[in-house]
Amino acid sequence: MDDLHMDALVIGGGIAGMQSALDLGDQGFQVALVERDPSIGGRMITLSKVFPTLDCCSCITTPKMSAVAHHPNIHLYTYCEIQSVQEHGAGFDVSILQKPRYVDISKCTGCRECEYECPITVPSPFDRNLGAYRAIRVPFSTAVPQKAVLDPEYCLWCGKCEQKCPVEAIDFSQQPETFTIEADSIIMATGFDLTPVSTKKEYGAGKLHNVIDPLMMERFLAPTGPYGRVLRPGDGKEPGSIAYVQCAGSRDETLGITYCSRVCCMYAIKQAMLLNGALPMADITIYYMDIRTFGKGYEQFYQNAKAMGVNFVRGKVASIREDADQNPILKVEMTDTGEIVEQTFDLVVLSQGIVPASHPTVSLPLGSDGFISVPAPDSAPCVTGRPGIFVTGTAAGPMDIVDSIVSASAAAAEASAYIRENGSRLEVEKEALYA
Amino acid sequence: MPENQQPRIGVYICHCGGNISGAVQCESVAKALKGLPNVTITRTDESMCSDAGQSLIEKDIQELGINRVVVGACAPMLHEQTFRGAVTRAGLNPFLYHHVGLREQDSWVHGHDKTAATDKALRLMSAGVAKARLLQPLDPIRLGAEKHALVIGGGVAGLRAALDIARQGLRVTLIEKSPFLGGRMAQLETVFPTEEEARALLHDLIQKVTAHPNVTIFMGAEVMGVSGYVGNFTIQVKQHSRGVSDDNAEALMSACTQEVPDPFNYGLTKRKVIYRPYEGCYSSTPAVDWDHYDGRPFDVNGWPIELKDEPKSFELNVGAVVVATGFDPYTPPQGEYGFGELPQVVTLPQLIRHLALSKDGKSLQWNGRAVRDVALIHCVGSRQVDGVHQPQEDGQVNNYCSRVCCTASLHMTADLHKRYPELNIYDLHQDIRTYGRGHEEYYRHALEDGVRFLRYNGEEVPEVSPAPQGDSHPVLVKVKDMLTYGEEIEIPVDLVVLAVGFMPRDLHGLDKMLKISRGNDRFLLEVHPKLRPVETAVKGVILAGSAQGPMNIQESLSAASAAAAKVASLLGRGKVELPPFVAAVDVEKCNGTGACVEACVYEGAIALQTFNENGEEVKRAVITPANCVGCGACVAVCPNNAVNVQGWTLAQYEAMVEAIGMDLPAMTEVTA
Amino acid sequence: MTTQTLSRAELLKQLRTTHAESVKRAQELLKEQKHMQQELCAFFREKPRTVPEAAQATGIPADKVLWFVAAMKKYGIVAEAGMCGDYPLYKKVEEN
Amino acid sequence: MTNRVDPTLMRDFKKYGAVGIEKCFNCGTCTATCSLTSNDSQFPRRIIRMAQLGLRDQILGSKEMWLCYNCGKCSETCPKQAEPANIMAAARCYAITNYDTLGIGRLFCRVPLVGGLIAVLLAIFFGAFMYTQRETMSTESLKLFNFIPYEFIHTAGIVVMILVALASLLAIFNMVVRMARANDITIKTITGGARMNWLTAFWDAVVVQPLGQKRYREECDIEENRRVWYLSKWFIHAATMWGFLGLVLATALDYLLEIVGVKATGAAVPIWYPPRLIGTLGGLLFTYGVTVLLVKRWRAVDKAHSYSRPSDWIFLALLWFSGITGFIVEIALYLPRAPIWGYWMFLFHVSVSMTLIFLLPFTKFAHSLYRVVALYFHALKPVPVIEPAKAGTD
Repeated sequence: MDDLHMDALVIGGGIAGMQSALDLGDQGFQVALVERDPSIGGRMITLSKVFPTLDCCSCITTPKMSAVAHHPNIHLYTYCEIQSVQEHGAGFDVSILQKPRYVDISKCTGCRECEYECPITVPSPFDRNLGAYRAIRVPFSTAVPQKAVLDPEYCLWCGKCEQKCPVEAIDFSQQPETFTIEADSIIMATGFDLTPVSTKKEYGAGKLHNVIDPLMMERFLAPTGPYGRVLRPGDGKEPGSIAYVQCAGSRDETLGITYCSRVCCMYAIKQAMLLNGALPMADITIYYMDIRTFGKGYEQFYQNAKAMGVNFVRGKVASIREDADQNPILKVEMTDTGEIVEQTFDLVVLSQGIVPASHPTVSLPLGSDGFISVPAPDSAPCVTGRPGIFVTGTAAGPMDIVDSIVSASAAAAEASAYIRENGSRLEVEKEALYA
Repeated sequence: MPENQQPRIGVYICHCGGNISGAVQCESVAKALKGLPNVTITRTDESMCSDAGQSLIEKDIQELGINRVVVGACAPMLHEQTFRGAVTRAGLNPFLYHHVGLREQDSWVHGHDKTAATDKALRLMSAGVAKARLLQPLDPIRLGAEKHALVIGGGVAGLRAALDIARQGLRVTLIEKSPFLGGRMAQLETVFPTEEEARALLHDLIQKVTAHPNVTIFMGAEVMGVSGYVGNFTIQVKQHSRGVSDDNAEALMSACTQEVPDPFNYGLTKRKVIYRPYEGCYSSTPAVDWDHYDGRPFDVNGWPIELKDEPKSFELNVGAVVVATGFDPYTPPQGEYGFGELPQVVTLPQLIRHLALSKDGKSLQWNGRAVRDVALIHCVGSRQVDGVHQPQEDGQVNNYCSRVCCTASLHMTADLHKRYPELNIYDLHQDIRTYGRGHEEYYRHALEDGVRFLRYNGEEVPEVSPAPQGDSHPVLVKVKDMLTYGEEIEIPVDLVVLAVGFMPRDLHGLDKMLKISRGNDRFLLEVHPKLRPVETAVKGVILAGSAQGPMNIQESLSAASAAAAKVASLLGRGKVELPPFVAAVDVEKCNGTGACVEACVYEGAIALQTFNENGEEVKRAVITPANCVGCGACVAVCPNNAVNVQGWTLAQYEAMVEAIGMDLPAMTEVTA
Repeated sequence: MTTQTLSRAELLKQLRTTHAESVKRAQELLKEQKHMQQELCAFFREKPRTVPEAAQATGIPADKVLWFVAAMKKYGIVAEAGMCGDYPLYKKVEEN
Repeated sequence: MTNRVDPTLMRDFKKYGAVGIEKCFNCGTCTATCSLTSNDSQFPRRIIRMAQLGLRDQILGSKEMWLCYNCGKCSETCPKQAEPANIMAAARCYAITNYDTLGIGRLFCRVPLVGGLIAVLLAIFFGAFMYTQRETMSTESLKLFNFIPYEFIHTAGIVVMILVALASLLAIFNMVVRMARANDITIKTITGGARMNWLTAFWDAVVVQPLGQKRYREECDIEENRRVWYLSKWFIHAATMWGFLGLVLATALDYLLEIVGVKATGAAVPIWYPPRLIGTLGGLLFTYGVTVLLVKRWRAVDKAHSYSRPSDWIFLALLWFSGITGFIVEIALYLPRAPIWGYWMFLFHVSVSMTLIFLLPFTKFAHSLYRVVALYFHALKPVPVIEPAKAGTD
């Protein structure tokens, strides 16, 4: 194992966590990056293309993932859960659980022979469960580390993978292991989940076949997606008409989520533009209350989408039901005219918002919105209520990728200053950082 | 060294997640390239820049003895460095790598014609291969870096950047053009979403900055010239005199009678030409407004005292520059929504100052009248539409969203409601964009405070006109309200507030001096919003805050801290590496014509030096790599072809041109 | 370490016992998948067919068919073979 | 028509109990959720919007608020929890106040204490007035009309009816004028315009909707309407209304039989005797309906009943007392021995019922008038001119 004293420990290997780790590593600090999933990349690696530049998402994410993996100062711990965080002097003792992969990653080459051999097909959360992989698999094609992992929930323990593995990397004897990292500072980059719609019965409570969440659409639009093209999940039809329901889970007191999720307008517009390319004949309608394209270049992006023929209708969708062919039917008041319409679509995307991801056991004061509290946003936007612990990205409230990346660098700046001012390293060592 | 062996070229074509493969038949191109001389292997991949893709290249270098690598992918600006890194990891010289921009140069522009796109890809790639054959190992230029950064701008972003750089153990010099620190934030009263006093936060920050031993501050100073490169910039600074000292300031101030409109209050009040913008400002010593001072002496106890600006000029050597020059609020042209014509029309920043100045009073007073009804119009100077709004000087309209005004407006209505509960407020917007954490709460409060929201269509903006004689109010606002089914609504008001947007600032040549560019919106441009969001295309020049685009205080702070992190990574080790793509002279061919020296526009990049050659004094061109930018002006004028830009030699160009023009046998097969 | 002393077979057996519940679930799932694969492969071998056609012929709900077809496509068991109206056609990939 | 904003109306509206009106951000969920709204008559958002901007004439000229049956679905789904159903109820209150030019309606909606007091005083007045005419209280059997002569009650009732009719006509006239103005209907458009479906509209406005509760029954797609019929929302309302009409009909029949000399008022009849049967059934339905309504309001069972303004309580109380006292009298009548309290209860019953009727145009009761008028306007459409089919269509 590595030297288990770190200058900083970053929790979460999404884009924000990776950027914070890279910025700290580039300055010469020793950083541990702890990720719950078997691969880093977070939500961003599952996206298709990103607004407003329409760069393919992996073009931005994979090089950062690679940089993290190869960085001499970054120590990567994937498939690990934080167990506890205890103050220890000026720093913290962080207890971490390494979940068993049942694969020896020092041997695994990521050849995927085991995956091809495994008899059981299971839903892949990377594809929002609409795609499939096997009980033992490399999580996705650009995963870092590019190593197999076995899912004990679905494993038959038949041992076929072990026989097939050319490098004898399968290790059924692995057990969960706990280890401790001493860190001078912690950066929380724990990310987000989608706002749940299971309680929104007007929108079918997640039970309608052709009503999907936006991350599913990201997968359909990605070239590596489950179908390799855009099809609706109910019956595999190529949709000819697609609707976006904005604020499906944000700004809605009936769901208890009153805030704006900040990203939904832009991702809906982006997906509409990408759909326009993928399905040139499709009609795309976005139902909204306010279009919030506030960032740099975003308003022009919105205007371009309008010019491309994406239909924008003001009105919050009141209800969605489905007809006998499982086509979703929306009911909405078009508030510009007052007209009440019922419109049938092939596919409906609920523009669900952002709620905080379930947190590891780091006890931190939370805001009334459930995200980690930032007591002084207008003087220290990355500083939490607990000294030495910083927050970045969507762990501190809804944020798009651009803002997350800037905030990640800012958190790195805060953390590095904190390490210099309070860290346990000797003065000499601190100077040596820059030697 | 494998570089000296026969070239063994590895060619890789990236699908770029469909961006390239959507238009280019990557596999066919790869197949066709396989037949070219020296090409050992060709491969395609979904995403070459991913870890798996990079590993593929590394493996080929190690296992197949590849010693030249060509990747066809996105623009070199994005991932050339990524692949150089991969090549280095495999033990190869990073400059034995060539990057072909198949996305920007081909698939994105020829998406409609797949055959032609494939043909072009093949030509571009074979040109890359032709160049790769002639690649030679190069060494980056390694230079010492000043562990000292310059921050330009003393607003909240500049202050924060300076503090954070200083906290990383680097020296910082902060220069501010005005004689006082604080920038736009000092003009605010409270800030959203915490409702803290803006100045209390600001002064806390100023206190930390001024107290930090690593920080030096020059107020009343501006940049006059920039030379050098990352790690070693030389900055010429001119600092104006303050004009007064703590000893004589009070006497001079009371003797001063000349008054000018106070820009701190957006012209709502007047101030003397010896001034402090507000009580408690930093520095507390007043300063003379040299731009407006008429030069007449002051009468102090019977003695005439004449003040003179005696600017000091000096040079700073810094390793990096942070540009935190901020923004200007948009000033509506005469007549836009009655601005400048009707006395009842003000901008939001003006109203903020007005409220700050009129602390007491039961009712809001404006223009000598109690205000009962207020209309607030959003998107003034933002989200403008061609043909509807008056263009700026460059002929463009401000088609961007200014991001801050929605919440700032509703922050204002909350304040107005709190102070004057009887006030009727009408909010005319296109979309309410309270996007940030805690911002939607302002919208909720505004609704609950009884603010009436009306929604106009960007192409049919509200009309502000004087009310007809005998009307109850002086001004009439008419709007086609989309929330009332497009009916025209008439609002009689006493005051119209224009929520003006952010304007990019005229930097008086600073951007030119630093060679940084502006985007379509005229704000300073970053390299890439996600890969390098606070860096400019000029290495070592970094952006912080609203010089880059509209931002609120919180976002400016984040951007400033991010800038500090970049400066720390750049200068922390005290050395920088520059790319080796600079001119190199072949002394064998040079006969000292000096044409190259004449053609060079970069100071100290090329010079003639006298050598003793076989007892004969000869002049030969000599390059100072650190000052050369590799523009190639010298290459073009040299009669002997004695100069070349390393990594982009004439021979390489010729090989590329030839390859592009050639019809490969495989080409017809591929594109048929 | 105790595990080292166990033979490979013993280790797997032990794992099957400790995970008895999930193994049972997985076995049922596998059975269902085998059945599904058999039926769908047979159907797609005849000629290229769409997902709704397969659903109708096999009585498996269309969304489930689509999910499994996507999986089979990923592992090279079926492949797309053009479109029929708005629906892609799938055919069985014949092994050599 | 210019629409000039009036900032006072929203504040005014809040006094009628529109608690959430300022919260509304006009997303349109309420309107799209409502199963009764249509493109010819949009609500609740239209009403809310008019109130927010202070477009008084448009509100008072709107028929939409009367098409709402207060099912509460809009309030349940409102993303801002602005209580649109309640705002609609407030709008009706506001309209009742404004259509009544006598200013009495205003008291019930705006100064409920005074309103309530008026109701009580009026009941006392009627009671005292009739008590002055009292005769004997027979103890062997309950001879109500020997206690207070029915002629006197009839005459008093008729006077009350005439007064009520006059006040109602005046209010309806007000409403019609405003509605005509807001909808651009003039004498000319009526006489010179397209032929209108006067009779069908009348049928729809009087019989199909109010009596048949067609839309409430069939279109209000709410949870409660899917319950067993006797608990469904529409049935409770219908029971109250049918019960009330039954009671009125029974009284009228009784009077008619007296006039034509078939049966003297007060003469004992068996239970199956038509007027009595109608009266008993009506009373049962009525008491059931009103009691359930009271319980719902008391428990605030759903969004539609979570906000009760005093005028709701005054109206329900008047209904309930008149219903329940009638029943008690009925019971007293069939007790083996005539109880003395039966007479007092009878007096109470007559006074409360008279108060209820007398206050019809001023209390929430007025909705029964305005809804019919609004429904009429809503149903009124030009009769399509059927042109003889041309040969060979394109």
